[in-house]
Amino acid sequence: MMQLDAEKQMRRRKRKNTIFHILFLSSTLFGIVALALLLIQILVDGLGWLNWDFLTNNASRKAEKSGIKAAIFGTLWMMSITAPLSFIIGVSTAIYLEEYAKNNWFNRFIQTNIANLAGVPSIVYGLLGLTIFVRVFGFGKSVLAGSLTMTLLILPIIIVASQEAIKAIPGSQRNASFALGANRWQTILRVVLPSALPGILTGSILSFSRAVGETAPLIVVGAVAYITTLPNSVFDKFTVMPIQIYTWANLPQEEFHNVASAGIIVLLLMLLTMNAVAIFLRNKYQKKN
Amino acid sequence: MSIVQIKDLDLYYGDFHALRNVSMNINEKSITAFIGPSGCGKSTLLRTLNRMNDMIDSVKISGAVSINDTNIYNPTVNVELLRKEIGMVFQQPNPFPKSIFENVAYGPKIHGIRNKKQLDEIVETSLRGAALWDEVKDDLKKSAYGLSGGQQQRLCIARALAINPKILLMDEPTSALDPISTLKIEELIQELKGDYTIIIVTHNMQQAARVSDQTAFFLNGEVIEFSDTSKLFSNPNEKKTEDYITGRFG
Amino acid sequence: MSIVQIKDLDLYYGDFHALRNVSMNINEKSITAFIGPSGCGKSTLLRTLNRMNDMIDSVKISGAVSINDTNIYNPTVNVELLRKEIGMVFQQPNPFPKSIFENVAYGPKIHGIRNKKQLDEIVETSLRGAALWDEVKDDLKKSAYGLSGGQQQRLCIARALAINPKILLMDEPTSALDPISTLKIEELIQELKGDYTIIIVTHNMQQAARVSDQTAFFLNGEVIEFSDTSKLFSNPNEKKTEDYITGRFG
Amino acid sequence: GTESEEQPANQGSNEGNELSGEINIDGSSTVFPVSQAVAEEFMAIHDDVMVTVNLSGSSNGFKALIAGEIQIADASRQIKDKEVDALKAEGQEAVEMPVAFDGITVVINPENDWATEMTVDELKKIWEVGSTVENWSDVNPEWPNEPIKLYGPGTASGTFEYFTGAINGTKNESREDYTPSEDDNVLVTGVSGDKYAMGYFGFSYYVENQDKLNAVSIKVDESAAAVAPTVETIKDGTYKPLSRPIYIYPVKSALEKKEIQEFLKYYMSEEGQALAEEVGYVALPAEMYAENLSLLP
Amino acid sequence: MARMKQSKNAKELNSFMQKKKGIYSWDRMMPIILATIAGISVLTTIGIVVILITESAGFFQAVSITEFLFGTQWTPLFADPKFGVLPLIMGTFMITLVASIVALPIGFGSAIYLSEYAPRKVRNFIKPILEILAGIPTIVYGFFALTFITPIIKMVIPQTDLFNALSAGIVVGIMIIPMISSLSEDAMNAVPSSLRNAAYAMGSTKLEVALKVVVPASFSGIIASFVLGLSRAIGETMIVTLAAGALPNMDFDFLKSIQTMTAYIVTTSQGDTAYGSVEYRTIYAVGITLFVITLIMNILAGYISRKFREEYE
Ligand SMILES: Nc1ncnc2c1ncn2[C@@H]1O[C@H](COP(=O)(O)OP(=O)(O)OP(=O)(O)O)[C@@H](O)[C@H]1O
Ligand SMILES: Nc1ncnc2c1ncn2[C@@H]1O[C@H](COP(=O)(O)OP(=O)(O)OP(=O)(O)O)[C@@H](O)[C@H]1O
Ligand SMILES: [Mg+2]
Ligand SMILES: [Mg+2]
Repeated sequence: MMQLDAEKQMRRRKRKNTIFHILFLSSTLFGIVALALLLIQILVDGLGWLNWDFLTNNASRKAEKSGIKAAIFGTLWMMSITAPLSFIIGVSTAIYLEEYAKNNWFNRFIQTNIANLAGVPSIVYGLLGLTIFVRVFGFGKSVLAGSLTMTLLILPIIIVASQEAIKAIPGSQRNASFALGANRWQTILRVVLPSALPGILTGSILSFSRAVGETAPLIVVGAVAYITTLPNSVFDKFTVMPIQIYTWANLPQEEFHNVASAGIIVLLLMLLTMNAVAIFLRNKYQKKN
Repeated sequence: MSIVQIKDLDLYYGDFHALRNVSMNINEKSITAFIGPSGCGKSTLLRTLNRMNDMIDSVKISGAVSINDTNIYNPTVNVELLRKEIGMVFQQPNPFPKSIFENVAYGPKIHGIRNKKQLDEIVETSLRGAALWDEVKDDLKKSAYGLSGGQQQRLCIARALAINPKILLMDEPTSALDPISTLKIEELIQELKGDYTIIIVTHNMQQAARVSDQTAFFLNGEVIEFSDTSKLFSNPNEKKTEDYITGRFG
Repeated sequence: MSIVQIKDLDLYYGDFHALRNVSMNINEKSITAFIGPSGCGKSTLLRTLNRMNDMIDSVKISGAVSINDTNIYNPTVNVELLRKEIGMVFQQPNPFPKSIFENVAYGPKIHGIRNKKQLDEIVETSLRGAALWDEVKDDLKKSAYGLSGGQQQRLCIARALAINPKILLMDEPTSALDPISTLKIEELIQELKGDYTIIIVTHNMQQAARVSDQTAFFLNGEVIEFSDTSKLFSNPNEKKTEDYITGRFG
Repeated sequence: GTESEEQPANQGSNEGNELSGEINIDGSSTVFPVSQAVAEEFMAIHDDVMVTVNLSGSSNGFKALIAGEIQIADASRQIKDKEVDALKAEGQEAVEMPVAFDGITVVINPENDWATEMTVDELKKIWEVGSTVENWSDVNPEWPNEPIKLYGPGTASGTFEYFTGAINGTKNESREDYTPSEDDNVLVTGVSGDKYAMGYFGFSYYVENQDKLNAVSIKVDESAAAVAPTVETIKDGTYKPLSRPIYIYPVKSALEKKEIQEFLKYYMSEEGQALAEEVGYVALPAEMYAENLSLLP
Repeated sequence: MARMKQSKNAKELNSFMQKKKGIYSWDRMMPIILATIAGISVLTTIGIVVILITESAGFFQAVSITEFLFGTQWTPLFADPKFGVLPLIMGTFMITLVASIVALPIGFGSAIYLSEYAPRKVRNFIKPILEILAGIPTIVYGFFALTFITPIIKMVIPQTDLFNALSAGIVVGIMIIPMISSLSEDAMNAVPSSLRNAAYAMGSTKLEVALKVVVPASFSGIIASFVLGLSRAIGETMIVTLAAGALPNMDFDFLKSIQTMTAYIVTTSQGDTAYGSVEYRTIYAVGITLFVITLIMNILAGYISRKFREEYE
């Protein structure tokens, strides 16, 4: 009797598990299918336009002469400042909040404030960057002003992700380190950070991807849509890939929409490379129990 | 000669009174065992000796703990150097997610030893001391998480030995070890006594009887009895102690 | 009458041969102890009995493990029901980050018991069984993480008892407990023997001798000797066994 | 831009009149294609001059002009008093130069065979504030009794401002329940996908999508002839009242600079006019360019 | 530096009474340095608030706060302007609602799949793929909504507008899935495996382990990922601008065109209105509203995650 009951109930639980397994798997597949659809659409439109000339030409009013060189270099220049800067500031802030900050109103305020910054629309960062970096600091409409604006924009995501990663490190690890006479900073540097790195990298990659793909705030802080020279220093003018893509997509001519797709392919390749580096790092540091 | 002096120590976790008016002097280069039922405060007292309780926000302490006549709760005390003088092994094995070598070398590195050869030496000595060397000597680069529970705990002991402390606090260091390793560790403890002061929390009364010179029996945060081990086990002053050691307790 | 039959069992972690050709029959409603040095495969074998090794990707198994003459590695076996029949207590206390009550009620709940009164009853019985009731009865809503190490382990035992298993696997269940609680658990184990089959891994040879009916001695993944406990400890067949139990080992 | 001021150093050697320097343009995205095309060809001739063009909108273009960050603002509308005042406050003045016509085109679905010609009054009846037109038949009883789907540019755009002014009589006065989008390509998609849809946007978007859309020929009044938007009708002014000029606004102080003068001359030259037509706009009558050039010192 | 020998033999004086060399050790400096760096985010907020307030001050001189907050019509750029922000808030709310309905369950579901069900190898392969989704420029998503999702919706419900909240909301949801699933998965992954083992040993199915043990233990991380995702949904601009139209209204009809606060800000700031006019200043007034709304949402989320958090150390 009991046995039968138990088996019936077990079958129900198993069925439920199977159903949810399928649901969870479908959720994952949903994202992948969406990605596939997007990619196919982009590849069909853009692949034909993707060639060496496209990579080495500058923008042009003629679709067949258009290229993305200035934008690639602009994005690289921008990310070479934004990525390290936001990483350093973001991880430092996360460490401060998780390892040093006492649970008082001020630190709770910082915490709420950071979560809130993550929700401020990007265009508002554009207005901020324009006022502070372009005008008050006098950096002009330069790589530097754009990079700093982007840094502020993606900072909250890096901070929140890093905090979660740091929180996940068991206290017994810290205790072991303290008991060996390590001070807090040594413990953070040698025990906490190495273990938290995979999580931190995930958050960073997500936010770098965002920085690479953002348009609106950069238009406001003055990345230009059309430029034919590459930056020589951080004080030079620049353009970035999404602005170039956005400009093409807005033109009336059909060919330019395909050129835009080609631009997106290049952008995605750049993201892919970035992700690959991060995944490599993540797997290297992810030593699971 | 006493090296640790505890005087009128009270400790609270928030409202919970975990240590009640504890006073005792611990002799240098001797082995002292803390025994008592689960939850009686043995680990808590042990942690006051290297100020690991600093980490817990809710802890409030009154009274004095002196090492060599210096109150370690004195604000000018350098806690890190204090902890270097006082090694600790925890109840639960807690290796770092690093290689075996890096686990043992962690302490010496923290304290400024960079020389590779010197580190190699320390790692080997410490692992031998913890009776682990033979099992891992070919695999020092392997992650510590690949070791079995017992091996992990021995690694933690090796790690504590590596900073060459003056006092060694051990919180049930052998509770996850097999008898062979336990025996080795016990022997090691005896050997170390020549240079170090050792305080060991244990549930194993035989172990306390075997290794320690003095034993303190705790109950509900109080020291019920603290005397020479032989005396405490053969002829306790207190009825409660007798009940406990004869298993007639509770 | 044997309830568990292990036949020609080999287990690999990747390339590492962790169990070598293990065969043994375990009697119903008896207590069997696994002893042996650290890393010899005791925990590994224990985990094959409720297929917890399924969780580890690198594990490869050959041979058969039968419970009541059914090979539990048969693909049609319902692993969840198998595990409900086989309770397990781990080497390291691993309570859920929930209240004490919720920890114990977890098992009954997932197995379909919703009735509040019935749950209350199970929780109380199980906590009493694990000698924890008196300490926590007023605090059942408190987080399990507020308990001391020993209390946590006893909670885990209570949690295992709550699903009312037929076989109980215990991986050094008392290594984090004080003697009083250990004694209680040992008594409990003796009591449970009337209804349950118990397999216990222990480092404490006295414990094995005290509680078990049969004892298996492991070395490097092999069963060196498996016989009645009294026989094994008084008159072992194998030289290695003798060396180990007399501490003349290694 | 002060940072690349040193660049002239490597010129000077052979020819004194070889140009160098930096010209920064920002403003309306409508004007952007023209300025970009002109910049591209101008730089092909004068490779020491760096021209950058941005498209942050007419307002932001003037804002940047006021802040002194650019020398030329692109605008799809005339400068406003507020902006003139703000420039004045900085001791500056902007010079208005119309550079091309954009013929705002009213478009319908190719399957729509009834409304290929419309009077301004009919358009007004549809688009005016408080319009009660729901179905095509509300405009003309002979037309189908099907709901009109209206598409148009967002209210922040210069096209909206001009269209409402020209058709409804008051700038920015329009019925509110049409479907606006800031992206003209999106409007194209809208109208081309719905038989009963109607919309309006810039001429170039019509030219590029003639296969998907038809343009409505406009009659100024009942008796006038219907005029379809073509390069000719826009240029000679017969396409009324929806062809509007687009502008560039160089700041007066910058006109002193040789490279800016040359750039503007090129902009107004026949090559420049051809470029404007190439990207979908219509060149102005020649005298208007001459007038622009007369403003140069 | 012959190991710590001297300190033991040489003097009985306790070595731990010696001060470290110089009080300016890293350990002392770092909290100060880090706190200073942490201050950057505070400065950012101050900067944003100051800019929004000073720029919108002119607006609130011309338009009363009551009209702004409670008006139900938003037509600031028409000849007869109305400045009621509610339609924009409604639009934002609708998009966020649809996006959450799409992204929260799917992101959460795929996080569970990746962390609890998928073999390690599959997880290591799929996770980065999902993360690429996060990097596709949003303009691509916008056209995807318009040319792929909208036609599908129209096929099912023919009276759907070309621009509609549903399509844009779905695609915003798709865009934030990777953020939610990836960050939630990290949080779940951090739950010690000993807890899973305990649950499995009691005969739990994978589902029970996932929902009753892993999820509660990683609750705060999951909530954090939800909040980040939703913030992104609220702040998203391009998709909404392209696919949801630009028609502020209070109809709460998902098949109709709407306008969100962000879309309004972007289109107006990049439009042709006169710089410095009241119309232009609306973007700051809307900006500050958006800021306050996200602030309230975050305070709520913080409260929820504190309340339900389970510690596992
Ligand atoms: N961080 C803490 N916060 C609150 N209470 C605590 C904390 N740590 C320990 N306690 C409580 O203090 C008491 C003493 O704990 P302690 O860990 O010192 O016991 P113990 O004697 O070491 O026990 P065991 O043998 O089980 O390890 C216990 O009742 C425990 O619940
Ligand atoms: N997941 C794993 N992957 C690889 N090797 C493992 C794994 N788990 C255990 N081992 C190895 O298998 C051997 C047997 O381990 P097991 O945990 O069964 O030992 P044990 O007898 O229980 O030891 P202890 O008394 O220390 O717990 C050890 O050498 C161990 O390093
Ligand atoms: Mg303890
Ligand atoms: Mg084991």
